[in-house]
Amino acid sequence: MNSIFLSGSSLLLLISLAVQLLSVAVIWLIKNERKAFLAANTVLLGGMITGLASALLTALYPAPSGNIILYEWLRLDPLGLYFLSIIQLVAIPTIIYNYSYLRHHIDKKKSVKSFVTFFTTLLVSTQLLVTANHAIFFLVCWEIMSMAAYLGMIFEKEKKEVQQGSFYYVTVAHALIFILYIFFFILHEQTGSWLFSSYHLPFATETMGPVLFILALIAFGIKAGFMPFHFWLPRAHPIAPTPLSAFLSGVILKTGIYGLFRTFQFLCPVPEWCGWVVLAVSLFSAIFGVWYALAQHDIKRLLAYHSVENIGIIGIGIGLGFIGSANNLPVIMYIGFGGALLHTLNHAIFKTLLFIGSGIVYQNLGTRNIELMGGIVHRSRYLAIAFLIGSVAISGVPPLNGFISEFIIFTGFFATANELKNFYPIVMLMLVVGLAFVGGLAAACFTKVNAVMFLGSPRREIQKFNTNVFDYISLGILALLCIVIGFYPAPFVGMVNSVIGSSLVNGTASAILVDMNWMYISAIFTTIALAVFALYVLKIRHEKKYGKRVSDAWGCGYEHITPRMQYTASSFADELNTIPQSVLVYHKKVTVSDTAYPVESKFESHSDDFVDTKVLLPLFGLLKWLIAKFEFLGQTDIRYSVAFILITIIVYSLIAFLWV
Amino acid sequence: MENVLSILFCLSLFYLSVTSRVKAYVTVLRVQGIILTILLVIPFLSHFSVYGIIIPATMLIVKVIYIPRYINKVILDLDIKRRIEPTIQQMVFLALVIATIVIIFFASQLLSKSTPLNVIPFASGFSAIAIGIYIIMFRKKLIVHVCGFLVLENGIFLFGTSVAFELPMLIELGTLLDVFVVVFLMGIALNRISSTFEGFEVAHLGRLKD
Amino acid sequence: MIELFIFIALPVFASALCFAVKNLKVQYALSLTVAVFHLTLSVIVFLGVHQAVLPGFFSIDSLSKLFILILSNVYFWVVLVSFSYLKRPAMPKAGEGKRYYFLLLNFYLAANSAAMLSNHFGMYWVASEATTLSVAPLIYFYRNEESLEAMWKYLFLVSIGIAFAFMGILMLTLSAKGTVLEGQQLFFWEFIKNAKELNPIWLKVSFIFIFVGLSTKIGIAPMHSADIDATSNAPGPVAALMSGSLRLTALLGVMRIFQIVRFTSSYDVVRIILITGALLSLFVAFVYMFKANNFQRMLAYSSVEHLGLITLGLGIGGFAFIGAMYHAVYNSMSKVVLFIGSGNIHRAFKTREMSKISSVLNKVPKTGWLFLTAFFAISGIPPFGMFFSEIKIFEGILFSDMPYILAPVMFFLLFIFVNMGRNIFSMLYGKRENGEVHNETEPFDFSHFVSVALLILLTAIAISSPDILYQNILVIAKDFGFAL
Amino acid sequence: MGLGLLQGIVSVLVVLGLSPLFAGLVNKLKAILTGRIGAPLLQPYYEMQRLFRKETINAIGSSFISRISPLVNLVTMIIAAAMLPVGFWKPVISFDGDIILFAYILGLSRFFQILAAMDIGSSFEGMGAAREATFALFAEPIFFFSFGSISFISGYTSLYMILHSIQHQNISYEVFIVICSISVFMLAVTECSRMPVDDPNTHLELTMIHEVMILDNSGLDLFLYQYSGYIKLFIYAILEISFFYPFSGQGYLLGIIIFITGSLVLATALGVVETIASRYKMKNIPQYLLFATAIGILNLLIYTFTR
Repeated sequence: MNSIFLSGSSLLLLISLAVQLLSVAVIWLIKNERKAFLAANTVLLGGMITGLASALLTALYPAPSGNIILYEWLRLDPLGLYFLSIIQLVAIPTIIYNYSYLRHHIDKKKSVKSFVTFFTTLLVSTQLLVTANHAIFFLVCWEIMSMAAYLGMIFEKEKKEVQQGSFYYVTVAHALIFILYIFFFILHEQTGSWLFSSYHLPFATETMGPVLFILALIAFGIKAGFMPFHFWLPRAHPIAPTPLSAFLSGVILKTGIYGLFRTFQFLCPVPEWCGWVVLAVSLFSAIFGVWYALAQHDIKRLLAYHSVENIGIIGIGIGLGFIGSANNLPVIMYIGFGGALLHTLNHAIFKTLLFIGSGIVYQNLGTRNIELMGGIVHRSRYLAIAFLIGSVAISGVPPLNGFISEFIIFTGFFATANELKNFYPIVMLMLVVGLAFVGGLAAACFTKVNAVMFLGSPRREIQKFNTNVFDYISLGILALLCIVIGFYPAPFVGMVNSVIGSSLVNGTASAILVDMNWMYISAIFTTIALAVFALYVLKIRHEKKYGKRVSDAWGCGYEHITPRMQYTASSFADELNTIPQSVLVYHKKVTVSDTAYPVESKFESHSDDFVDTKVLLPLFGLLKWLIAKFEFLGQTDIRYSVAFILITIIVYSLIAFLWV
Repeated sequence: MENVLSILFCLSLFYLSVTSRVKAYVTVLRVQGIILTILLVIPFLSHFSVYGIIIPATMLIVKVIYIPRYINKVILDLDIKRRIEPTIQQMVFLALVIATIVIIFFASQLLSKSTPLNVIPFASGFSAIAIGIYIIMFRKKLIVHVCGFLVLENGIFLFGTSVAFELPMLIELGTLLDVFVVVFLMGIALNRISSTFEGFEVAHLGRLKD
Repeated sequence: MIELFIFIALPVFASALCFAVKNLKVQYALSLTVAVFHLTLSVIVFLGVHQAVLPGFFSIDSLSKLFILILSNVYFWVVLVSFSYLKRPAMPKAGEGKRYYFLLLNFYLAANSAAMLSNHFGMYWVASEATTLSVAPLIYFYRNEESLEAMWKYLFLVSIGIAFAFMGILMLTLSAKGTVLEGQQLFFWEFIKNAKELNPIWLKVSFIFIFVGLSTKIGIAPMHSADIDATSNAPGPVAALMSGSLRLTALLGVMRIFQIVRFTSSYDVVRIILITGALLSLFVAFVYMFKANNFQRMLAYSSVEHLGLITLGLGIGGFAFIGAMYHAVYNSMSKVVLFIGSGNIHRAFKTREMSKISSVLNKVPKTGWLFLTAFFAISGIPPFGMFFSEIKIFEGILFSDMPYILAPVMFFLLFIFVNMGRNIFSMLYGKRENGEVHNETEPFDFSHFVSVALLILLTAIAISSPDILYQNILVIAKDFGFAL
Repeated sequence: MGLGLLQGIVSVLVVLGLSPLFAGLVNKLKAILTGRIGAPLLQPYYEMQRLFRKETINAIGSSFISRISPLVNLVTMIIAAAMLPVGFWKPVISFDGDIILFAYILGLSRFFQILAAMDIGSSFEGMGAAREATFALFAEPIFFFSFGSISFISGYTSLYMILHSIQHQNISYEVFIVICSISVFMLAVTECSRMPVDDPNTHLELTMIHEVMILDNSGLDLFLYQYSGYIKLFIYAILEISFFYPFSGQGYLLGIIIFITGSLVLATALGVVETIASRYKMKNIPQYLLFATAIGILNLLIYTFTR
């Protein structure tokens, strides 16, 4: 009976899940679409908040029975709890945003019942996934999660791109669960148990170790979107409805990371090559993910590629941790895993923020192509500010949360180099420069996005731009989180530290993360903020005194500049994209007037995904070609069927009698 | 005695493979039915029993009298053209048949070394099955397909007698009944087909493509 | 004796009565009562409350226990849904077909029960041929060209196949020459008991003949075509009956002979043959799904796929065998739901071509959602049963002596799932031809009730995984010599 | 501690106060080298004073970004300055890993400057912004290579400690210092938009990088931009100089002397370069930067093969 002990908080968690599921019932029971939706969404929100509360409670007061609940099916260990709270934290603003997003659809007489159903299923299954302790249960949650995401994704199924993208997504999702089957079968076969809590197969002693590791890396790598397996992301995320794509990019990818951490738990200590593999893949993903992003004009596609980049950064942290565990250096494990975990949280926050922001823009302008945007800041300043905050955070620029996690990872490089001398410093220095380079690229990309979307003057006439309070609430929550983690990282780092200490480094405590002079950083950032504010006040004074006015910008001969004169996203990023042209599959088309009389000149560029266009599509074509060769098997002429009987009997007899 | 009858059976098969008239098929079926009946009767000549005679009697009724007449009736009703339309020349077909029969005889010769079995009825039954399949494979007319199926059935019976194998009478009758019903249903289906498709060749059965 | 009466004689009487009584309602009531009796008895027998002893050529072992339960379960639901289906048939011309519908259904039940309960090869043969005969006219229910052609092909090809199976049986007797079994009756257990003495050559040959012959009925490639035609042109309930129980009946014959072979030296070769057939079926389904256009045909192919999986489980043995048994159970139920749904869709759209069907969810929402759910059930998405049975099969394959089989199997299943999904979604969603999408309401009738009930049952069995079922399957596995 | 803090604050003030002077010094020397008398040393002060008194003009269609960007620029520069050991005094801000913060703080200012430039919505600023982004991207590795390598050798990750730990007895350090100083010099030239990367006093929009970004700013904004530009130049100068303290940690007086002489020398060097070198084509600038990076990599090779 001890195994079904329910600590109060975990009971609360179960209740919250039940409440969330209740919303499905609500939406189907109430007839009036609008009322039903409002009620259901509120119920969902309530359940989610309860869930978050319960998660935090469980984190603060862990239950004596090790939080094994429900016949060891569910377990609330610190790692799972951490991811659980990330999910709930991000889900809350998303649900709030639903109020405004889905209302548009209801106004357009479009039924949202099914979408809400699938969205709720997705949320619940994801929460169960990270708390699952039973492998089969884990798989069930995983599959339900993928399918619910798929069903939600085809909300606007009339569109062609939606069908294509969802097709990609579901194929990949189904393929990877097959890999997961094998992974867990082997684990089950080795340990004779289905329970996560009883999986401890030290890599070295395990003959199956490498196989398990590779399987996990592929399966979870696909889910997380590491570089060779990222191809489904930029197709799937743009087409999903905004709340879903936000949740997909913010959280669902993280389930892959969660899986990697679990795998490490099962196999630790891992040999060093695992670390190197992860590092290489991650650095590759980070650099080229952001570089692809730089070449995109579809804002959601761009953000999807940025997810690849950030997953890469997280992966770098994990790789560092692996190396640490291989050399038995808890310090490095702390720093690496700490950076990874914290960046997971941060990325979840600012990526959701950015997706919701871009979703609002998409709703109003009806396009995702940033080349047609601009000047939105004059329509809705708060949206612009929120998006700016998100961009600063995602480019890892101080003083926001993105910087904190990248800072930890940087420190990790230096620490590794100092701990393990000989050739490590060079590699680490390469990584340092690589990560710095990624940061630079990200900054370039997001200055581009911000400037082209929000600043300047509109490139296409904006008829209406209306936002409502729910948008601002959800954006506000997320932006606030970015700021808080940025300015006051200490508690969050402490949380991460405790997670690692209790569930990843089996006991060896180290305070390296905690005493990293976070107070210094908070102080500096606060100073920056205060100083800017003070100066701003002074500036206002100064303007009062010496006057200020508005006038045309310097037109270099034209009496005033037109919106078409603005720098476009293509031209902004062109110089950078031409460098890895072949990898990005970066095409540009320049038409300049070479006659004496200037005619219209054009410059346009776009980039396809390498894996997608150069590898997968050809392979798929080949498959189709092969299959066409075998269609005779489907014929229905009776004479052939009879002939088949005879032939089959002969063939089988040959097998039976000539088999050696 | 058995062997002689089996050889006769084989001859009927040869005849099948050269003839090009539908009627001939029916006649051959009759002949085969008679042969089978005699084969069934033989064991009971020595020790006579009422039960033993039932099966040959049913055989006689079903295979010799009823089915051929039924087929004839179908042919007349639908006035099927007398010629079977083969899809390959008769000579090729004959060659094929001969080759098959030869192979089968050799094969059964080999097999008879491992288990005691009287080769000739066995082999001729077997070849009847093969040729029934051939007839279905290389003829266009559905009625001919039915005949091919019946030849196959006869082959199986001969085969059964050759392996000296007695089923309980109930089941024996059941098998016969089944065959009978199958043919009956096929006849009905043919009627339908001829009324629906204005013709009854495989060519007409091409709707179920996908 | 009484069991025999209820299982076989009662349906026969019922069919006779149906011949006499012309009123459809009375026929319906009659068949329903028969079905209820049948179901109750088979449940009782399955639960072991009552040890059944059958005379003559019949007997009950754990395998037939399970299969007859599946049969009567499927049959019950099908009969239940039949009336509402007959009331509003998809095709106007079906009037003539209605008259014989219940008659044939009852006769089918009798024949199928006989086949499942028989412990004698000859009996089995007669009974299973009888099932073919009873189903063939049902396929011709709609009285149109397609169904006629389908019926012809089914009747013809399956009869030939059965004939080959008969050859196989004869060869089994040959294999018994020179053993204690010579001249004995063809009882299964006799053969299983002294399988060792049987002559391996003839045993192998007879297995091949029986397997290939019955494949026409099971729908194992490449003998699947007639079966596909029949299933794809039969009315919904009949199709459900065929994929739910008829194919299993044929599979039973293969399993019987396999059970004999299991204990001989020929086992290794024979399982290679089984696995070849299974993989071939998966491959055929995989190929078809890329160009599927007729949705009922697609479902028929999915039956081919799943029977292939079950056969694969048989061939691999061990843990996969248990998975296969579970798969048989789950497959029968989800197939019923799917085919009932497809029947409704056919009725609503008057066509089976997916290119002509769209936005089912708007036209017949209840059916649409149930169809979607059933699709997920059939393609092994949790929490439905197929997920668990497939997992068992996969694990069995992975830890069998030929794990590499898993790769093609997973590949095929993946693309079958994806393509089926794509087609079904293009059917369920999307705009109508005239562009506008307006939601219509659909009355909640028997078919929906049945589907919901079956889906719930499916999930319940999967999640609770009743111990009695597991024990029974374990016993079957032991009979097949797969000690776990 | 109190003393240390005092020193730090003093050094920040020194930077703030003297940076225009340094700029003036560079210009003066340049003028002399090119045989002109040139503007007086204190010219930058005069200009700033003039600008301070002018009214602020914002371009039509510009948003709050272009209002706060100059402030952010100045603040970040001050913070960066507060991390530097001027005259070898302990800076205000110094903790493990502050080189990362240093680099990223500069990144913050760049981020806002680019945004502000794009905010105007004119193609010139856009051009400048794009160039700035691109070149900055290539400039970043230079910093990390040079300082990262030293930090790996010294084992410290704080600017002050790194520079503090340089011992000139160790020969490998000598080589290091030389190489690092070269690459940092090139970095400084890039970041502070001097010749040969950028020409501070051309006024053809198409050829400018940094100047064109602030083309439409005036009055206070321009004042702030220029001031932070001066500070930036001086910061890099200090970085450069602080390689050359002969022996660590003793004698503030000596430190100050070296500081002053060092800045003189550096100013001359800059002047010389600006006189003899001519501006590169835009296309060639990445090569130039990669060259600087390559020097940084050289560091590593030496580091590995001397051990």
